[in-house]
Amino acid sequence: MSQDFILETRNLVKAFKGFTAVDDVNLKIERGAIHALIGPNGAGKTTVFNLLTKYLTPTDGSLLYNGRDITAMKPAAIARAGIVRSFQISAVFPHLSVLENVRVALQSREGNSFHFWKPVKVLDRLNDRAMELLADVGLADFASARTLDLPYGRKRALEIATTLALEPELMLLDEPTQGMGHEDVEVVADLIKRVSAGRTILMVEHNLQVVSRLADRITVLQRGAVLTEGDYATVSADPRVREAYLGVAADEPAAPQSRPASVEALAPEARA
Amino acid sequence: EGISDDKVKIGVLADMGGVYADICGPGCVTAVEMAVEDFGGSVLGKPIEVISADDQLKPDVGSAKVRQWIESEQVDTVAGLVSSAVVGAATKVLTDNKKIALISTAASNAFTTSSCSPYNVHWTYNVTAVANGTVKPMVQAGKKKWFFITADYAFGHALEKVATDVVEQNQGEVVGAVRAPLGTTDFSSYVLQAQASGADVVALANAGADTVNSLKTAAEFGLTQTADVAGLLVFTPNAQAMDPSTAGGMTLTTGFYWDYDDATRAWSARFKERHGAIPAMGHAGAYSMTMHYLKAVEAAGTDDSDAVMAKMKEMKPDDFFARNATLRADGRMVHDMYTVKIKNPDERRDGDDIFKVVDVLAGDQVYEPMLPECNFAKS
Amino acid sequence: MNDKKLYLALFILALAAPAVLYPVFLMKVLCFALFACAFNLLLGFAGLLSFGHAAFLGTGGYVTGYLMINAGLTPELGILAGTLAAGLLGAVYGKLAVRREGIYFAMVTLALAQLAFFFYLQAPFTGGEDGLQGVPRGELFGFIDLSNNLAMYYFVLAIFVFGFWLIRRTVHSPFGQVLKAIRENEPRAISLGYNVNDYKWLAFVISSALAGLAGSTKTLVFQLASLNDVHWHLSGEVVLMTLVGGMGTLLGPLVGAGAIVTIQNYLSGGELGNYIHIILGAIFVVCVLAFRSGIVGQFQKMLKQNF
Amino acid sequence: MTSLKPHFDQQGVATGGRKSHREKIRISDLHAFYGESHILHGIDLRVQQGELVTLLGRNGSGRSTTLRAIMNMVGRRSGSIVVNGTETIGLPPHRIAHLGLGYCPEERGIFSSLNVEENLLLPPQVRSDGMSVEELYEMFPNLHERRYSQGTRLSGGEQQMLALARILRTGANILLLDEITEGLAPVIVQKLGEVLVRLKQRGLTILLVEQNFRFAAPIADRHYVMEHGHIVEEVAANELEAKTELLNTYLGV
Amino acid sequence: MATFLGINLFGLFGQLLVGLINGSFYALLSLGLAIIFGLLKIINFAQGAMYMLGAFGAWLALNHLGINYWAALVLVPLAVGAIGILLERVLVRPIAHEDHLYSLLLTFGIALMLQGLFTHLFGSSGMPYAIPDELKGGTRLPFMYLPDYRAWIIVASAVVCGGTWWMIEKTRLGAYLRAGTENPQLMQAFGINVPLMVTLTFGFGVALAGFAGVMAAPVYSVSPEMGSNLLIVVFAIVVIGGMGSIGGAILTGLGMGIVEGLTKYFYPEASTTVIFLVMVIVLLLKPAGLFGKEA
Ligand SMILES: Nc1ncnc2c1ncn2[C@@H]1O[C@H](COP(=O)(O)OP(=O)(O)OP(=O)(O)O)[C@@H](O)[C@H]1O
Ligand SMILES: Nc1ncnc2c1ncn2[C@@H]1O[C@H](COP(=O)(O)OP(=O)(O)OP(=O)(O)O)[C@@H](O)[C@H]1O
Ligand SMILES: CC(C)C[C@H](N)C(=O)O
Ligand SMILES: [Mg+2]
Ligand SMILES: [Mg+2]
Repeated sequence: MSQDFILETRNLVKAFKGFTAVDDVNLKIERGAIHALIGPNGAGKTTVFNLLTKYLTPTDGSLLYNGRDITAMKPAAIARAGIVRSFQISAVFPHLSVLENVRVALQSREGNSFHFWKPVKVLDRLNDRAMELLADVGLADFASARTLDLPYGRKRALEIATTLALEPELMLLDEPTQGMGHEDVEVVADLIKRVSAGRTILMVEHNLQVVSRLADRITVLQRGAVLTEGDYATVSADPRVREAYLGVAADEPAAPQSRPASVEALAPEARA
Repeated sequence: EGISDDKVKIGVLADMGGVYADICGPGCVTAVEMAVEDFGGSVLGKPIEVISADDQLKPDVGSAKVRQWIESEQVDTVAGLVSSAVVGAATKVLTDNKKIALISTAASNAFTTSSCSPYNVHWTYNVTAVANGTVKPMVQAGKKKWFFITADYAFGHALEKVATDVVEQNQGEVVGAVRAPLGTTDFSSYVLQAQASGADVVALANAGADTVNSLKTAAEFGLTQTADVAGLLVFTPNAQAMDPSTAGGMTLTTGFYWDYDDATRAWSARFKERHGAIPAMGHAGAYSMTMHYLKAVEAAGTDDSDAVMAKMKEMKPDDFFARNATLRADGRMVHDMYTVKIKNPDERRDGDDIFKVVDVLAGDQVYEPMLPECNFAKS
Repeated sequence: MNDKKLYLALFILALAAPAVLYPVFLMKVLCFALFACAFNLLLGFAGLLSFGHAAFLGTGGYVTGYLMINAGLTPELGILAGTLAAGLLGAVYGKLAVRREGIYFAMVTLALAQLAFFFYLQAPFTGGEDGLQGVPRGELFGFIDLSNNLAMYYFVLAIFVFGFWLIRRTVHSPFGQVLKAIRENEPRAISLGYNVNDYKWLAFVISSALAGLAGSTKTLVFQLASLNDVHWHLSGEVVLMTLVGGMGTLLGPLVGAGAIVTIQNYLSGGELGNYIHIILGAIFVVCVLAFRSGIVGQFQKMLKQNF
Repeated sequence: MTSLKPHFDQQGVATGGRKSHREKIRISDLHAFYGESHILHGIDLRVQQGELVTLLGRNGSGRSTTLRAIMNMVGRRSGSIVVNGTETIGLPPHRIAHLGLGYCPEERGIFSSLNVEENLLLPPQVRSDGMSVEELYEMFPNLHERRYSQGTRLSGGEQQMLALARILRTGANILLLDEITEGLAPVIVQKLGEVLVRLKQRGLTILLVEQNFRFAAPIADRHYVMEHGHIVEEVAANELEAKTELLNTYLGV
Repeated sequence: MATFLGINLFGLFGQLLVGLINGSFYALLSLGLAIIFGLLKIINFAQGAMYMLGAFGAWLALNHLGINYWAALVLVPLAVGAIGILLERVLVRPIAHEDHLYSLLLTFGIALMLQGLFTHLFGSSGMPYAIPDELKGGTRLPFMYLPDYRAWIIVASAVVCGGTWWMIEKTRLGAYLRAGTENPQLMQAFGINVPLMVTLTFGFGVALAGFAGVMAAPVYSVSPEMGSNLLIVVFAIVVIGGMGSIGGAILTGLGMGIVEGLTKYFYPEASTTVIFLVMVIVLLLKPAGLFGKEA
């Protein structure tokens, strides 16, 4: 027992009416790592995610966070305990300003959130911290903009800033780059790398480039069960993974491209 | 002394658009206006003005309106007054301000008993009169077992109570009662319960559409064949809404019927011309009591409420509506009531020909005697 | 601040108003305005449509009325008791209702309010559909006679100002900030660690207590508590007031209540009463088709466009 | 790379004997608005029968809006859009579909009140030669397995498959596809590429909005690059190499 | 007489049957409401007024046009449906994309206007409408006398409700309707004339209320108020059944008729309230209603 696991699932099962989406999954997330969850469509990644964040209740099995059983905790309590998720599509408060978005998150640790008799000014002392966080994600210049008007990539960045405000120990990111242009993908990937310092990240991602660049460890799910686990090289070399997910014949080498610089690199990603 | 504010102003508070609008709504306004015109439009040289308002059958709306009339619009008296709940609240305000309430349509007997006031005048009928008029002869004729389908609110409860007393005083028996919420659309459940009770008479202690609907259902389920159904309070518009073939033959008590004699016919014809429908008893009552009020103002030489009230009680009401009438010290106007039978379809000339008057009941036989504490002449 | 000036102007107007307008009418407007403002705290600022708010207005009214008649309380204590009772009922109802969302929330509140209606209809102390009649206005703090309409008016005005201030403060408080966040994106608020139901519940309690305050005051003004105060029609009417005025604006409910009460007052007089349903119905239709953001909302839009 | 390259030249080969127009879509000076905001500023583009043309551009550049404008699903539009020889600017959306258009929206639009199979069978057939349900199930076995499941209970990727499969059944011969590879596993993306090539060979016309340039590049005949609601560049497949720099600046590829 | 635990069983059967009859009306009305809400997301508060129009339509047809009950049963719902179509096109359509709250207020306003208009034209006391000769009389069952007309109500309502359910849940047209509610724009892009479908559906939902009105005319009095009292109860039924669930609306309608019937027997004062009690309980236990799909 040398390794320090922040999160463990034990024999996790989720069955929907006559269909087992997650089948006896044992995950161990190492503290401080970036851990990616990949797998074919319908493998059960989102479901595992939802189980971890309590948006779904497990049919069977248990969840351990820092050695503590959290299987029965409520979503908001999980968040306060340090597990925070981001959403697939821009989860921001559209009609609050960018600064206010972050402040709402900071406020949840303040303990004055039920104080309806106090003026809102008491929140101003959170502004400095909020600005710091915005600066971290490159949004300092947009602090007073209405969030609705931000471009997509910036919304993602804001969401990450908001999540960071909670100082999570464990961040859960569900397809953080989905639907983004290449530029934004780069920006967000960099951002994730940056904020991973000092915390643990679990993410679901289809963009292999991002996965290969960021993930320390990868778990491949298939049909609700763990197919294999390891670092990128190990996993991508596994013929079963290549057949079920990557979609290349087992004898061809599979490797993620480094930054595409030429038309050669514009080939389908699964090709060498 | 003299006329306050140089005019006599009458407010008509009635149900302008609700379930009792046909019984005393715009028609009551028409009746009061007719009285004012017939009186000549002015009294003691000062103009008479009529204003009206919709109480929406809500006590708070009605009493607020009355308060406003008195406090900021110089109203001298309020006529109409339909639903007992509204009237209860309105008469409180009127009494506090020493203004006269001319109650034409409300049914409760409370205004001249438990909550009597020197400023209340209750004109047309009350629950006691209709219960006595209808129930007593039936019990005496041997219909001993009674079942009540009662509207579940104060008016229904009051009607049921006085009727129950009448039944019991005459050695009858009440075998059951069921309280149906106001505005019940389906009475079949209650009719079945009435049927199961084995009663001789099923009495409808309700009013308006409730009466129409409960009777209809009673007929449909064959109750009318096995027992007598008695509508305790039926106004002419409601009787017109009943299927003549089932309602025909039913006996009830009323304070007025338009087709009673030439005097009633003459007035009713004028009313129908203006209002579009034959008058219900509240309409005629409203006319009659407004007339009486104005005569009293003229005789008293002032519109001061106490003086007018004294004159009203002193003078004997007498017109096409008020027959053999006295206005008692408690404010109860006691007059001849009529036992009528609803006509069968083949007896009817037209849609307005609905009742046949079978008996005239002397007022003092059907109204309750005056309570000593309500005898304001003494105190 | 511009806002402050506007409020001050309105306050001065309110102080002077009884010189021109019938005080009881003004008091009615203020009571309904407070009711609508309380309702709007939920609808406009927490995104919760309660379709049973009359239950709280009525509870405040009945409790105050009953205690004033039977326990001889002074008006301020009577009102306090009514407000607390409504707040308490709000705490219970709110606990149940906030577990549901959207139209289901509205239906739960409606259904709970119907149960309250049934209670007040059947309970022996309420006087059934006669209502609690003859509630004394009493003497404020034991020495100000409230049977004087003017004295009563300024008392009601003070209550309204307090209620309005509390709502405004709540909206612009740390708590209000969280409410706003919840309304904007509830799942996100949960993921930030907020027990959103607790926040909705507190908003519900504040709103129902203030609705109760409005009801208590109204009972004192009219010296009557009646079933209409707990009827679902009134719950619907307050939605109308709020929409006509402009939901989600602080002043909207005040304006809306003023407009509706005036219209009703006007229509209830005389010949028009005959058409009251037709005219009210037409107002609904026109409002919905042409002025969805309400009078105040429309006004704000115009200001924005022209300046 | 050659294995996936089309087997005909850039002009394509007209297939089928139908007397339809070679030019399937012709858009000129198209402006589109959402409420007050003016999104498209005078788009001109055309697509020939059997061609696969992509719209490239950054997030928010107006690619999806162009497709939606063709379907008359934007707030307001002006200019001219001729589909199969018919001017559609004045037509309601349901009439446009019957000109043989199949639209696969960005947000997938799976119906939660219908199960997977009902979703699949939902769009009315606009032509008779669509793919059969069996063919589609073979192509997307996940859908077959989950066919009685509520539509929106599918995983993100499965919903994407369903959205595409759904319009392939209708027999539409002009496909407007918006980000169909989004959220799909590489193995499926690869398969989709093959499918599109097959469709092209059947003579279908495809207008594709794609973020995944590496997916689009080898199968497309031409590319339009959009920015801020304008078309700023047109690149033929054989010019790709020469214009890499340019694409880099526009797309940040 | 058979008794059980002191309860008169025969009486109880009678109440159950009567409850079922009432439930048939509830089923018809809630079905119309559920179609309009479930498929179009419009909360039609004018549904009660349409029911009233149906009853008045039958009365007017008989008294002014000489159209008998049977013809009215077909013609009046068509006419009411046509009025519904007009309302949808002229008033409801412009706000179709706004919050549901607005359609609720709009239709509430329409209901008020219609009710006011009919009170103004015909008074508030109601009009008599006789049971058609063919259905006069009744059958003596062991436990009660069942009027033929009441039996007819059960049959007619079952046929209409069942047919409607089948059409929506089991046919292609139904699938279009359900999908059209969720994403009308996309349905239109698939080539379906959604606006027309919406209009016709609204018309159909409203026509159901008109049908119920004609059915009701001979047993309840034809009066301007008849719909407004019923409306929130019917609305509650739709919610209990699960909004959007067509079968749920029908079954709950019948069920609530029975629950109400039993309440009338044991505690009549509560008969108008019991449905709300049921609603509170159901919503707290099953958030989406008895037959609703959880989100
Ligand atoms: N609520 C549900 N009811 C029934 N089946 C469900 C439900 N949610 C998910 N499923 C099924 O469970 C399986 C796993 O779904 P999940 O969303 O976890 O997949 P995923 O790995 O995230 O896939 P993708 O990469 O496509 O997003 C799928 O086949 C899906 O259809
Ligand atoms: N419904 C809408 N109302 C108002 N503006 C909209 C709407 N939909 C899109 N827009 C705006 O139109 C512009 C173009 O959007 P569009 O969806 O066409 O972009 P896109 O190129 O497809 O990008 P994406 O990668 O985000 O799909 C964006 O600025 C967007 O904010
Ligand atoms: C028949 C009605 C006019 C009686 C009225 N409801 C009352 O309470 O007196
Ligand atoms: Mg997923
Ligand atoms: Mg005077």
